Amino acid sequence: MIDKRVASLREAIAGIKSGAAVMIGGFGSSGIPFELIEALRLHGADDLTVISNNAGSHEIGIATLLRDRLVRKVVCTYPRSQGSVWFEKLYEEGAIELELMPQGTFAERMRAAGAGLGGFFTPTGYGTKLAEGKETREIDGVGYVLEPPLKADVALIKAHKGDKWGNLAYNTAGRNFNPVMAMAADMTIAEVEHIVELGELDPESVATPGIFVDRVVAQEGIV
Amino acid sequence: MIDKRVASLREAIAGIKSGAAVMIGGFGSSGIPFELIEALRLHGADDLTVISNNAGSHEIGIATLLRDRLVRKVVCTYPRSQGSVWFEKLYEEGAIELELMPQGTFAERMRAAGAGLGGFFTPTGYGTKLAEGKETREIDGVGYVLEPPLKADVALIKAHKGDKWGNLAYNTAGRNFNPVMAMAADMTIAEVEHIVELGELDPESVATPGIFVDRVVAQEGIV
Amino acid sequence: MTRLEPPQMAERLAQDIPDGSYVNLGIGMPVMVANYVPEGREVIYHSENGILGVGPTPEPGTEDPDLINAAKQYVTLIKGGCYFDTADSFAMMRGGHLDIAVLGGFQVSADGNLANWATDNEKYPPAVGGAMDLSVGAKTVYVLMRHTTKAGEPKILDACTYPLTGTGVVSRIYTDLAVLEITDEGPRVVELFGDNSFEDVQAVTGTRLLPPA
Amino acid sequence: MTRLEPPQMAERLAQDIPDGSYVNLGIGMPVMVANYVPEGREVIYHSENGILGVGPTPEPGTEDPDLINAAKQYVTLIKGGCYFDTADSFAMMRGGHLDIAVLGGFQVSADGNLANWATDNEKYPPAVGGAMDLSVGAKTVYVLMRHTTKAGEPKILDACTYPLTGTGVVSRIYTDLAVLEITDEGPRVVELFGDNSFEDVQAVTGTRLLPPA
Repeated sequence: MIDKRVASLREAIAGIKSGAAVMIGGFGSSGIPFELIEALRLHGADDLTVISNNAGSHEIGIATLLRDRLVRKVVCTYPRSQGSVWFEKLYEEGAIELELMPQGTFAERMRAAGAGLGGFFTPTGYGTKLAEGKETREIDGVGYVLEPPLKADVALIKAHKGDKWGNLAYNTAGRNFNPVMAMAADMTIAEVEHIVELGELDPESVATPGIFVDRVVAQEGIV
Repeated sequence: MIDKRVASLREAIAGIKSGAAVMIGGFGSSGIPFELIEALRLHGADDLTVISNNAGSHEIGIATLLRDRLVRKVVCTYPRSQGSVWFEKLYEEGAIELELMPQGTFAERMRAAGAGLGGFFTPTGYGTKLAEGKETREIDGVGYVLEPPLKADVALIKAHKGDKWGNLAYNTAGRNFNPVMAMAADMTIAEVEHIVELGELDPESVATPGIFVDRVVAQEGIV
Repeated sequence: MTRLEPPQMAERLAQDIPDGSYVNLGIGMPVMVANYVPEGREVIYHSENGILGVGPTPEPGTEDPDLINAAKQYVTLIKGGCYFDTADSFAMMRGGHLDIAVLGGFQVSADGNLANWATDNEKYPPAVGGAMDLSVGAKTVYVLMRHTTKAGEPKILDACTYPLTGTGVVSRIYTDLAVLEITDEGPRVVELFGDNSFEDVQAVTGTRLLPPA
Repeated sequence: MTRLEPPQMAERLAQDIPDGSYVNLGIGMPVMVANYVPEGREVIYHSENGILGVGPTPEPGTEDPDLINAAKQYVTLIKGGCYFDTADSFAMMRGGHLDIAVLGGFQVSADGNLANWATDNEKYPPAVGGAMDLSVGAKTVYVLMRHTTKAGEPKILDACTYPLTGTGVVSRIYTDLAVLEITDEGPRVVELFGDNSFEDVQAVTGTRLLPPA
């Protein structure tokens, strides 16, 4: 029997260790697993590496992990959103490490990890500061940068609907980084608005097949 | 106004030149643009490079292009299907060139072309005959082969439904190589079972966004 | 000297968006371009978070919390639009499928290098987002920016002093003073606004310009 | 000597497919394994043409012409199954997400190399399909093949003589005579069928075997 549903957010994030690399889906406020993030904050693990497009803003989501000083390093593309005061404060203090990369490279590195590739040549960033120290190559007159896969121990993702096999469907632009992160982590935990019966999801619009998901939890309304 | 519909198969394949590299979607008999292939056969272009998973079987589809000796080279993963008599005959005669690669490498090379990547390292084929002459590299103890992107002049693909902007939805496993081919060719021509009104396709299950498609044609029942 | 305001700058650029284009509008001034594309032209807007067919701002109360654009503003989806994930969205960008990207700029060099993601302030945390991917990926890159900084320093230069976004990527620059095209010989003025003279514009530019052909 | 027939070989292997596994069954003998997985185990079958949750053969007259498996036979989709394109399907395979791939084999070497896609007949056109991706990608690769060729030649060898599919990829070999596990020290016999002795099996094997532990 395959049943990936877990009964609570606490159970959903059980086992995440201090020092873990944690991918967190979402873009801006869209497709963010806010409840899993809150559960992670209460869970007690620290020294985390957070891999997410943004670095949180105001006093919600990833910003609360930063505020509580649970994060050692942020891997992202755009840490400086409006209201990203906690990131800015810690950065100024030198209390947080930042690995910055172009957004397409970020997504593609995670896809490469999920797809078992050893790396890829991208034209993005060639000739810029973000390619410094990286292997480059000219192919047919175009400059490319070699980028390695980007993996994580855990991915916290957010979907609209999920079933007990872990199949996920998203709402509009809430998809964003969630499907690639689901592929790229050793353990993928999905927060969903609705758990539905097996067979209820249209097999043509399952954007994350269950094989990539380890745990599915319904929102509890905690944030 | 964006209207990619064309009125006939003949118009759909207009402009394909002798010597062109033509991707053809489908796997086995699933998701194959049979009518576009027939139109291409009647069109008159020869010396073609056909890029497709299989090399046709019996007297239908790609096999008819081979039979009429319109194809100089086949790029594929599995030319030897049941009944692939024309491919076998031409191969034995030395009348056709074959470039063979693993199926995942084939799909990924087309995706790389569509995604603007310069190449990727894959573990598939490492240490085998299909990696001979290719650049290899060991990364974290695993052997990888560097594979370049695979482009084409034209892609002939098959979808279930399409609209005038070229958005496509597929039927069950008819998707297969069609979406990556749509990305990887300079001109993508889609044969669809049904042309539907704009907005009729579910925006969550458009597997090929219209941006990748140049022409859409409804089946005429010619094969 | 004639200096267009941002809406007028956006309006001028919008005239050069052809019917049937697939377009990505960067955060800031570029998003204003959508308001001025001449009627009768069908343009499909892409947003890098996974939307093709971005529509106007929703009516208050009808916002879909997940449906935002790259600037994190609520948007809608037009009929014929669709959704995809970020990897697919950047494949679309990097793979050369978008016709036009309109980007803001800190600096543009004579040979079309763009700097628009970081200044030389080391203390301020850098952020890059999708700018680099757009600059190398779109078939045509238009930069929409003021001709000079607030302090009057030129932004069109022999070489950028700020960190680069992409090299040799810019086709045209639409400023508050003029429209310039990057050619193999350097930037050429193709249009002067109001009564601006070539010399006026040259005087506030940090590289030698070519006069209108 | 006891020689299992293909259905019995498939049945034996099926006992080692755990509940909850994601499994890809290769063309030929491997697809028979699905018929023998013990009741009560939920196993999800993957087909490389873009299906997760492959179900049984459809009732005559209900076939969906697009819904075929990798062997190009009509199949169905089970409740909870889904579809994707080939690039995603092979990402799934290559990325190590499948628990088990069951493949046929021409030859397996003592160190787990697999040859199953081409012989040394140069005139016959080669075909590889998804075999190489499966062999490197699945967490565990089981090979299901007869112990010897029809001519009685050993297929388990010091080194493969046919072109390789993958190197060091095989975990276990299920033959008509025995079950063998590839260990760091070489192939170990873990089960002998019927009254087969270790010596019987060693006699038709082209490399030194380790006896059951």
